[in-house]
Amino acid sequence: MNLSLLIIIPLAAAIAVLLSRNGQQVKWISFLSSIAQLGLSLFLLSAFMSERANGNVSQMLFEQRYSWFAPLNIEYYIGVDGISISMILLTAFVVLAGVLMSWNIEKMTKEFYFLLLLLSLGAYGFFISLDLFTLFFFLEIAVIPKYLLIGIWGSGNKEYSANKLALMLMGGSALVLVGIFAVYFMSGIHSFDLLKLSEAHIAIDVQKIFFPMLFVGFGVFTAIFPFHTWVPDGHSSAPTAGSMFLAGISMKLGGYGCLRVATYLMPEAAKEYAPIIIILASIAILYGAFATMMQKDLKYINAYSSVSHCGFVLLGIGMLTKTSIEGAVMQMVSHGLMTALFFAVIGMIYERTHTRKVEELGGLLKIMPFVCSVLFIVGLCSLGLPGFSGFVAEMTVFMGSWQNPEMFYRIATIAACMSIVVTAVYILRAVGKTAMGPITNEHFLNLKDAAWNERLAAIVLVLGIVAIGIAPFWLSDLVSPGAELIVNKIAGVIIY
Amino acid sequence: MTGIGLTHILFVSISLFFIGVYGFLTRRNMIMMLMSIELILNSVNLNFIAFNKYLWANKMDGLFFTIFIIAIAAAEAAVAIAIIINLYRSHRSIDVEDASDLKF
Amino acid sequence: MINELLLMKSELAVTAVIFILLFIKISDTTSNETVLKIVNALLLLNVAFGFCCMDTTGELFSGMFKTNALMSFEKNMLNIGTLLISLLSYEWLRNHRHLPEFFVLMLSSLLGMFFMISSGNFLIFYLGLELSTIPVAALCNFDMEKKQSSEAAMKMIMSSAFSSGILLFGISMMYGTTGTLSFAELPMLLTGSPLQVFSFILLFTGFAFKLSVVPFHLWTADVYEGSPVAVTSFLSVISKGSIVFIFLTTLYNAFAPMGEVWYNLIFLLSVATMIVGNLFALRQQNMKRFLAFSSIAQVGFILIGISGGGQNGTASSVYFMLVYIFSNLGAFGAVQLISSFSGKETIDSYKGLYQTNPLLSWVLTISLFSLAGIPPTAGFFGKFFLLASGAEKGNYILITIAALNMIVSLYYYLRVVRAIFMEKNEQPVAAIQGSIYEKAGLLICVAGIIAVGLYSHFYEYIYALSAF
Amino acid sequence: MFDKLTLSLIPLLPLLSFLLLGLFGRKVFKNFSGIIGTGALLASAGLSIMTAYNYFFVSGKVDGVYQKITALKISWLEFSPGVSIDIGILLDPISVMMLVVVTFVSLMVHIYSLGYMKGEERFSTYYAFLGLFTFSMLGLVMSSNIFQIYIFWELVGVSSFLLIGYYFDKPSAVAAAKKAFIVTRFADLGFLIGILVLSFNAHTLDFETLIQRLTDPNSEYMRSAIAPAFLGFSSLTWGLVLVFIGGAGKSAMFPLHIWLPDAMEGPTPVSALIHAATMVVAGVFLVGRLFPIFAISCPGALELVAYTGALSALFAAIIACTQTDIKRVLAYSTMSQIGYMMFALGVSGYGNEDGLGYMASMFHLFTHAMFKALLFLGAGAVIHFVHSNEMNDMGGLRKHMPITHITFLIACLAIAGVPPLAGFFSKEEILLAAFHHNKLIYGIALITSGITAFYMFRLYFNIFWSKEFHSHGEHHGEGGLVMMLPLILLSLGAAFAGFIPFSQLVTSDGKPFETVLHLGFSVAPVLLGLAGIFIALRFYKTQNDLSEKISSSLSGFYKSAYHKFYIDEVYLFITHKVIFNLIGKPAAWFDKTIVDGFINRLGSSSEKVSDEIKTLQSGQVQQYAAYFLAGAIGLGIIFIYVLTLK
Repeated sequence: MNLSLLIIIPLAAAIAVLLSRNGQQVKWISFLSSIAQLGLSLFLLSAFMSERANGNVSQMLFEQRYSWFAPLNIEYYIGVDGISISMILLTAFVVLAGVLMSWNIEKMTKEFYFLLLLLSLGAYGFFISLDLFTLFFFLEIAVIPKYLLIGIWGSGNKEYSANKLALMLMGGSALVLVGIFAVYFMSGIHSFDLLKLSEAHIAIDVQKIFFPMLFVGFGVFTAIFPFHTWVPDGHSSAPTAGSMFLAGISMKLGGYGCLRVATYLMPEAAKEYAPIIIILASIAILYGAFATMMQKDLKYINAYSSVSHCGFVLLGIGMLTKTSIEGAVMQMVSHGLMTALFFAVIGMIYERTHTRKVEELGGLLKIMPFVCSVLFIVGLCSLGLPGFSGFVAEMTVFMGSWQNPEMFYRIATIAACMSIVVTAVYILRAVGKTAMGPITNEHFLNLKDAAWNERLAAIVLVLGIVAIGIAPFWLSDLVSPGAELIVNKIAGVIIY
Repeated sequence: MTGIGLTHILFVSISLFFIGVYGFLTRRNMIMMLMSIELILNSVNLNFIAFNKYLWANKMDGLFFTIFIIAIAAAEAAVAIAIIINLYRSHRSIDVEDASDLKF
Repeated sequence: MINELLLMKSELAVTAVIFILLFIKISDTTSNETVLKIVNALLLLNVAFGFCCMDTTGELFSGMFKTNALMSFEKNMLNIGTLLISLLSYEWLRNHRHLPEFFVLMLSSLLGMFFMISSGNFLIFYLGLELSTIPVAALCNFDMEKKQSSEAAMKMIMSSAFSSGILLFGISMMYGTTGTLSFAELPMLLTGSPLQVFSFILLFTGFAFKLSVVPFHLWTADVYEGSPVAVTSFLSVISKGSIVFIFLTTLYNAFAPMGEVWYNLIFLLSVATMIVGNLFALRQQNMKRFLAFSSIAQVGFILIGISGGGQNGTASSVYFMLVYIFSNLGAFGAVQLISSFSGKETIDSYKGLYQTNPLLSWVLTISLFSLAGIPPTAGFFGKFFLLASGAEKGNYILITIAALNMIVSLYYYLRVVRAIFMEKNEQPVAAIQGSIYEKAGLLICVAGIIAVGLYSHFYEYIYALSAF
Repeated sequence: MFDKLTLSLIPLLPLLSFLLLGLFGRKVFKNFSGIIGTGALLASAGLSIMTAYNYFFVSGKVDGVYQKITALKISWLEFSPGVSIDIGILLDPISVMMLVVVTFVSLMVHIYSLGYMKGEERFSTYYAFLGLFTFSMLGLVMSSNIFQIYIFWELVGVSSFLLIGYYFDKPSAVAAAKKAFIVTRFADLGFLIGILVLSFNAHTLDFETLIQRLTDPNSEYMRSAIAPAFLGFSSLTWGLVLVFIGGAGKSAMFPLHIWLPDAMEGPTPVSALIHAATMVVAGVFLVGRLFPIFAISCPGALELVAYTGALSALFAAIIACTQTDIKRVLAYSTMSQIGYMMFALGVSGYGNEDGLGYMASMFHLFTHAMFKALLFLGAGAVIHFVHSNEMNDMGGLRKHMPITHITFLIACLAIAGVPPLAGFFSKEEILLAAFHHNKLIYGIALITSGITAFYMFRLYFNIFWSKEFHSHGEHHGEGGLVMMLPLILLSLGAAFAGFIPFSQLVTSDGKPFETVLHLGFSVAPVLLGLAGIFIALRFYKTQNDLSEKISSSLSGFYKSAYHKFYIDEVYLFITHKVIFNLIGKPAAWFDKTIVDGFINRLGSSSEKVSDEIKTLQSGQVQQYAAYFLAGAIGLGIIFIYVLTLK
């Protein structure tokens, strides 16, 4: 299994897109490449599982290592464990759906798909990197396409949103950059190799300074409170596929980074700062949920709910138990699929009705049963209904969080649990008003249900959601060795 | 009195330097500013020669440097004056404050 | 004999080109197009020649002139930059009355830089510096009929004369306290007395002036804005590059004993430079002025790299200059093209550019992203290595400030990108048909921006050279 | 023994029907959807009855004790070693009994709906949802794992949501569906935290292990669980109370009952299935499932159960007397009867005769399912006939709908506790248990039973007697065989279910015991019931103003009962005024102004600074030189000063 294919395929497709002559070619190239990506990641999954079944217990599989910038010990070093594979799968699903959802883009089609592919390249690269430099490289690659996607194809106050997004994310990555340097120099081994660094000892005082930098830096990507404000604006202005990528993939870069880089490399500090992380996460969860309740625009609703849902990721990481970290990863996957689907549905509705205001919508179930059924599914997934991925992930986080017996952790967990009620309130309000009730506008009656590409996109994502929701054990088996490793590292830590 | 020492010369040269600087900062006529620069350069020349004579008499570095400075100052002045003439063509003035369109 | 000549091969080659141009000027019958053809061919030859016998190491004139592989490489970089400028200014030069003089002046300045880079003595250094500065001042005036051009030239010559006065004063003090002008002898004689520190600071301001380090940067924007684009790009890329190179040599070798002083000095000044440069760049409308301030901010980053010291410091700074040549010339090239075809230089007039000139827009965008340090462009790698070099000293405050400044700088680079891609315009710049020269120039820039970063051998090569 | 496949098929058949109808119903099956759904359910019901027979009479009893049999266990999601969600099938008396109840009532509803829902546009969707509900409910009762029960708990919630909101273009239906979901969700929060608490203390999620660990006073788990944890209560108490809150929400106990009356917006067969016979008793089932822990380890929590149940029973009965919408009357009646079941559990002890309340509760659950489903289906037939839910639009229907009339009467008598109908037996056991345990509750129960008889017959007389029925336009009979068959079958159940020897089958510890009917004890409740019926007869058999007189003499009380004691208004106040205005809006405002404002301010202030300092660049070359010089000298001073300080 050659992991580099995950980068090569989008890259080749992106170049092919640039060279192609018309929009039709562009779309099909992107479509085929995203199918290939999905196929490849599924193959990767099976290859990984069979390797593990054959007793290969090394931490990372399918490693590749080439020297790159030898003077600084920078390497192109990639490899995967269960956590990365789950993220890769997520990316592949969202990319395919995103490509399908953009089928009707008329304006600058070529550029649009080029940027989409570039974004997916960044995400894949990020998830497979085991070298901090490579990882950072891919992290930043994924920023600018978002800016352009929002700024060019967006709607509403798009320039402002695009700017805000790009700057805040860059701000995050600037902090990450400093953190990476600190790790590189302070670990005493002058290497960006993640695995080597995890064995090197970084002095606790150093960790105390740079852990927050790394964590907040990555946290910005995953909407850590109070650096979440790019989320609502960015999502609401982005084109459908942009929002899908943004929420489905991009926000996960942050969570993954918090886990794989910040927490893994600086366990002492992670333990030290855990209460703060938990407080921030709980705030994000509840406050995001309450803020969602007040939103009137479907995209804002989903954006704020993303803030709330991503809070679970941070909560899971902050709780530092194996189960909670497992839950955090599951939540990342789950939320990625779910929110991508949600944005896809909102896109479908908006494309037809030309409004996203909840008050202006109503009774669409009668007119577009497919779209609204998907809306129901995604709504139910979002409020954590069993059978869908959201439930599994949230419950794992809760179970993991509850394993910390102190009162503080308990209260935080209960606060987080409370969000399931608030979530129900706003989801039902939005979904109920949109799909059910009387039809609010007569011209809605002439609207058509989803087209083939939209159906396919939705089905792909629903399949993902349901696959986790019905059979979570494969995901948890996939993720848990990685989570265990991190937790073992933390468990070995003595607080001075 | 034991004759003129290094200190005296340095005093002169530094005075010259600051006179030059003062002139450069306050004169509005560009030619005057150029002349102020000459003053600065001359103070440097004085420095070099004085140091060479009093402190490092066995090396000729300072002297050579002075010669080069004089030569280059001439070249500089030539180009500067050419530029000022050109400026005069467009601005009809060689007042430095009139040439301040480019700002902020 | 041959060996000694070989040591000076870059200088000699440039001198040869200058003489050929002088002859052309005298004959004065050839058309501009032909001259440009000849010049570009010569410059290309010059670049090619530069890559022969690169690893010659040695000294001439009892240590006043010295060279090694790194210096040859640096000179080659400047050669490439000059070639690019010549290619990119084709349209502007084609109609210029004093075409040969332009090249004579530019190449003289280049010659001065070569001497400066290779200098082993304050005297040669001073000569090189002046030789590189004075012709540029004349070049600034090359848009003869424009008021701004002569103003820019005046500011350039006045400021640089003043600055070299201060610099010389510093040198004289340094001479007075140590008794030597040779870089090689200096380290042994430095005692760190206050007078020496002060004279060092005066000397430092000379470099700082040429590098446009805050607060010695004030001439930069005005001169950049008023000068023709070709000169601006020469100033901001080639001239700056040469100063960075000699700065590295002097600081690391001649002033090594004063490490602490210059480290702190650079720390202070780089912070000020980044912040002020960025803040000024935020609200610029004129592209040239905008790029001027952005290049000031870039200098702040270069200073960080320099502050690291050692092989890393040299390698990262030189590497960044290589990246910077391509990125900045890419940006200036696009600006040049637009300016010479439509006369528009403001950011507002770039609105809707993508609709009419998609390729040019991409070139400009990629160059700007490279300047901003966004992967996969080379700028990302360049900045990363600069900061890595700086971080080696463990001064994370500096690194953090730098990293945060990158956000501000991204903001204003994105302003241009936004204008190009997102904003609408009733009358966008008309479609531009550049000549083969300009296309080649831009292509080289883009190829450089992509390849220099991703292909790690460039860096590794420079790193190996930096061992000197 | 028990075949895994057979057992799994019981829930899976309805699921299959859901998937088939949900995916292809509209296009492929259309009107056959009903047949498919009903067929699946028929098979499922057959399998359940087989299983029940097998369990109760063939292989369930070992050594005279009904065993808990874990017939299936698949690890679904492992949290940490020992703590995992297993999807399994647990057979014990109550789950087997519930299997029968659920499949039987569901089958009745399926059949009934063939007639009732005929011609609906989303006919197949309706059956799909019924399938989903039945699947979830069956999964719930068969759960072997407390988290599994939570999963299906949520699933029945959502099926209920979907079915209440079936008429989705009616805003009231949508609102009711949302309300039902959100209120129960709120309660589920308690359940979830309860699960967390219990599982943390017991290190397991498996019911059997959980019960075993938390009832053994010597286990280390128990010791940690009963240590005071928070506000002076032990974590065990907290866990159980929280779980009970979940149960109370689903079972519409006071004060979480507000969703139930509104839920009547759904199609009437749905109300019969979900909101009368099956889902709403899930809370009772849950408490029953954890009963050993409640009874043995934490009697305090059981007290809470008892009082909540009793209060709800009385409270709902009073409200039921004042409502005019027949379905709402039935809804409050349901709530009241569930209250009965709850407090029956609450007053029960564990094991043998002490467990009388437990047995009675389950018994009542069983009989109640029969007669309440019957009542709803009957009411459905009536509504189908008159196209209205209001009592005032009805009257004198006995001649027009004879079968409905008879079956409805049987059900009313059953619920009123008139011997020898089913309700009599189960209610007697409950009262007996309460009498032995807590006189106050006994008193409440007694009064409630009288009121029950009154409002049921108020309903009955108002529908079938009172005034003459004036038909408007044509009417289409009672609804044909498909609608009448379930009525008849259920009325048989309502009439004769009381003769099932429940104490031989369903007991708290699995050991059968004998119950005897104390005739003397029965006199009071029966008389009270008859009195209720008589009063109703006086008031409502013919049109007269007696009832109005009474209500006006009790005006204040009547009015507040009519307005359901303003509980809804309180909730409305809390949600809208407090949560929306005091939390939601400030949160949104804070986000926009403070958090986002800060970020924006950062941007605008740097622009401002940039504008402020532009005068540095004055365009005067001499000023530049001055700055230059100042810079040089300044740096010189700084560095020399620093050096000399050293």
